[in-house]
Amino acid sequence: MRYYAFFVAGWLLLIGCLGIVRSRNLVHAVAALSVCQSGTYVLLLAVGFQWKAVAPVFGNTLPTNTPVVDPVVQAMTLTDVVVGATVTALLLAMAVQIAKRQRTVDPDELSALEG
Amino acid sequence: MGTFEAGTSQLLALAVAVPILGACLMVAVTRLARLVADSVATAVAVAVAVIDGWVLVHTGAGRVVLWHGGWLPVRGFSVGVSFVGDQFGAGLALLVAVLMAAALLYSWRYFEAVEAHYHALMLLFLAGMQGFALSGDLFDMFVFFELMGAVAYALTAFKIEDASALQGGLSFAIMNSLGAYFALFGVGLVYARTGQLGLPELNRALVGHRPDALLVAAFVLVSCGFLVKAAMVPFHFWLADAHAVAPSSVCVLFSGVMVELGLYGFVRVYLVVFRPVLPGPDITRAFVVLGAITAVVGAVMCFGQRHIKRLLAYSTIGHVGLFLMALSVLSPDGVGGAAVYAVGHAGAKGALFLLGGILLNRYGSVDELELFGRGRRHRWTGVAFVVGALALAGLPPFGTALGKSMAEESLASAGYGWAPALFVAVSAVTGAAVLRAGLRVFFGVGPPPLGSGSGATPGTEEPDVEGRLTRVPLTMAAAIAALFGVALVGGVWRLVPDAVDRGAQRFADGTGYAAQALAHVPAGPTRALPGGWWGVEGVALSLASVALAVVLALGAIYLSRLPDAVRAWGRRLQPGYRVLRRLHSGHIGDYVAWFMAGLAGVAALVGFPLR
Amino acid sequence: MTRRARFSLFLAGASCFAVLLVLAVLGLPGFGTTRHQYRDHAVAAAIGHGTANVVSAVNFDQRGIDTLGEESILLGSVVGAAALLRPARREQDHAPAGGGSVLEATRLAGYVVLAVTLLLGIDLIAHGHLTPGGGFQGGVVLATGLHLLYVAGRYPALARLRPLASFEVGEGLGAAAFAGLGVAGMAVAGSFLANVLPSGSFGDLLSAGSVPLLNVAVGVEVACGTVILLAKFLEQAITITGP
Amino acid sequence: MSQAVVAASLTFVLLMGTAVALSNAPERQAVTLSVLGLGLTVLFLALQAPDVALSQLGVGSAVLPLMVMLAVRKVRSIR
Repeated sequence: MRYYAFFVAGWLLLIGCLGIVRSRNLVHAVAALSVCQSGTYVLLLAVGFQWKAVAPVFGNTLPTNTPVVDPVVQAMTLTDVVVGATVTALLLAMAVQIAKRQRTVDPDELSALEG
Repeated sequence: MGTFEAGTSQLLALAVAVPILGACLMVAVTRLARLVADSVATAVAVAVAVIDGWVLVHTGAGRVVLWHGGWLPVRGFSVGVSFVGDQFGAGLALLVAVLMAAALLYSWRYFEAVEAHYHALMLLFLAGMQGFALSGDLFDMFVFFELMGAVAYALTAFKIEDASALQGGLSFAIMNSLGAYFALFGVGLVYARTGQLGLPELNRALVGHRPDALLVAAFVLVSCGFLVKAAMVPFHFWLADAHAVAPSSVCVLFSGVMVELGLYGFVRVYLVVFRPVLPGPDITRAFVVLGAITAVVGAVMCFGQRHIKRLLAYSTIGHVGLFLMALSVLSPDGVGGAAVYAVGHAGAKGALFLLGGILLNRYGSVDELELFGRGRRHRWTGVAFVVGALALAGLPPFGTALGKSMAEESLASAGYGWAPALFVAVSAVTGAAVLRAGLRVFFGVGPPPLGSGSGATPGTEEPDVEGRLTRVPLTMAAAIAALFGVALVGGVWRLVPDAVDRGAQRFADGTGYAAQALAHVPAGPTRALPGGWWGVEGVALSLASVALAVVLALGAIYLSRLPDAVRAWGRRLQPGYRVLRRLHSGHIGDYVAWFMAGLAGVAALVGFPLR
Repeated sequence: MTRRARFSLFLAGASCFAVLLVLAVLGLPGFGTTRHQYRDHAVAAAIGHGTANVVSAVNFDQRGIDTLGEESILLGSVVGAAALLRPARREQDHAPAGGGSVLEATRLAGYVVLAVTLLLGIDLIAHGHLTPGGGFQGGVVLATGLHLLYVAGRYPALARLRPLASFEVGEGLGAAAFAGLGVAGMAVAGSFLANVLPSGSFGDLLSAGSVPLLNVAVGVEVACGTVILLAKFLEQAITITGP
Repeated sequence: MSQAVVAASLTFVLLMGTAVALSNAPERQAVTLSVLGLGLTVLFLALQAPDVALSQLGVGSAVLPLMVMLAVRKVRSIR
């Protein structure tokens, strides 16, 4: 348990890359890229976690000296989630247009760029 | 800190906020008249240039530091984010703004733009590059890295009728996003160890720290993320695909500054954060080797192209390899040489891309073989193209030549005696490729080439403008002239290399960076470096590479008339070249596989000497 | 490269890199430990400014420049995706006729859920500085809620309720408001993105200075941007046909 | 208890991430991606990050899979 979360994060990062390498469909490659990115979410939140601490949201009842988990990594992850979502949208838009121009989204068959 | 200085520091925020507000205006006011969109966007770029220039002038006392939101550091720590404008950061930001103004001027009125979307994207691109150059926070650098990435992907694929533009955009987007995520992973590792994100705080946290696997991994992840943008071999594959297909005005920024920003980020983070931990000589060795490989691959691939924009893109890879070599010396003269070289290169390469764009918009093609002799009527465009090619090869008094000789000198004195020869060869080969294309297209020199023999990508591409251009508009000519000015400025105005030399000393001083950002400690004095101006040896080497470029270009044009012995020697090189070319497959899976291999390679180069 | 060569190259690189990663992870301070230096400062700073949701305090007050960058990425991606998904020269955009056949019950459920999600979205934005949520989360909920109309089988109704031009205006204005508040901080307190409004009393709706305003700005931008994105993808999937 | 929840959701995310990355059936992509999004949401809740969990719920298990679904649909209609 001491390192498990970090290993999961690293695994997601690498397995996402493998997904892109093996992919036969650009839409799938984009999804695999978002798996890579979820590795960064897991890493950041795992870094900021603390056992027996609560969420860093005091509301108006929680005493302000209660131990909370790290809010900074959560803010970073939030930014990361937004960035990931919007960039993925952009990538999907390109994949759709590629499908229209080349009638395929299989990287093995795309041939507009060589050499 | 006096009020005046505080006022100047706020300008750093405006360098980012003004273009963002401009972009919002472009989006919010739909159906903006074209003339208004053009003039507002150009005015914003000029305003940002003025801001950066003002900051640059006021870096005399060291660095202009801004803590956003007024979160000033207390006892060496702040919860806020800093922007630190030193001569290098502000200077690079200024170069970005000037190039952006030239690019917007070039696309003035003629460029086919969907409403004001193009302008909004360009201004956000400007904001992203400004933020990345000025930021003093690791996570904030990631955010601006992604900002310049996201809009750059959209700009690359902007011509949706063009299959290669879309595919190039997608490869670019996947590789750069992957780089960004790996960099963020590295940021997470550093944060876990130190609990800090600010570059100055990290510097202090890591002083006296022992190098271990965690820090090596973090350094490798962050560097490789940034080096993807800098197109280091083997992370470079996306560059040619993207630069060749993006609109010409966008290429000016891609080749001139975006790629260089990747290098800048890498060196900045090393110098401020990781230098206290990872010993300099090992890093120098690792990245001089990487830079040399990149330079050779870029030059060889460049020479084999017939698609003119693709050819220019590979020449960028070659030059960026040289920049990395010079930067890796980590001494002020190496860093300064790289900077002068990069400014000259940005101007020359930008002008060449725009001249290529004029060809594209006139003939609907950028194919060297197809356009053979067809540019004869446009004598001035042709002359400009040839001059640009020679500038790229290092013709004095262009800044490329001065920067190159400074870089060569620093590498030679750091014990890399072979480096000057490599510099001469790479700049000559890339210059020769451009020169060959220019002579063929604009002057019809040599026998008409036989098409399709080489198997390289032909230069068919959708034009940037609606309808064909019949003459060169004044705005386009002005943009090109401005870029030639940028190429010249480093070599003819002594103030520039001198200021760069002093800036390089500040840039290399990570401890001073932290002290000034966190505790207002004024920067130490800088001294004038010897050899920051034209010397006999430098001029001789520059002229040698220009002469070599001319010989190579003519040799390639008159290949059939060369003696058999030379041609046989050339044929022996063919198989090697063919293998290299086949590796540039346009396949995203290949690119990711190479990325992973490169990551392992860099990790080995950095990690093993520490054992 | 062949698939096999590509796979082997990847595997060789990845396994070497994985070794480094494992060594690196073993040097981490372990999962769930108590030492978080930045956290301690950030929590104190948030309480000082009367912001009960510390994540909002970090996002909008302490590290507001990150969020400005993030909102610019959103703006750029939406504008970029919209530009990339424009109908190409030879394509036609034709709206489908009629409302399609959907069960009355489904339609009713769609409308009910729509009302609930809209309320939820507004609530998330308004209390972003107090409870979990904020401009981004609320904005996404608002935009998705609007698209429940599609589930309810009313693409034409959705198209009517969704004049894209005004959403573009909203998106631009939302992003501009964020940057504008930053500049206002510069004008009033002499520092970009400074929190210039009174902090109020901890835990109240009107507290945390300008954080609620920034939340609203982000909420408007995100809602409008997400609507535009989804609209463009729906257009591609439904109404645009090739030559 | 919380240990078990964290461990279980981590394992679930690991498995679903692997499934998304390695599955070769584009039609099911939207569904598996959405399930991964839900898994991450639960994990973020377990890691005491409700703000992030809410975003992830909206983005990762609704908006993103919807866009993937629409993209897959468009691509298939072309081929």
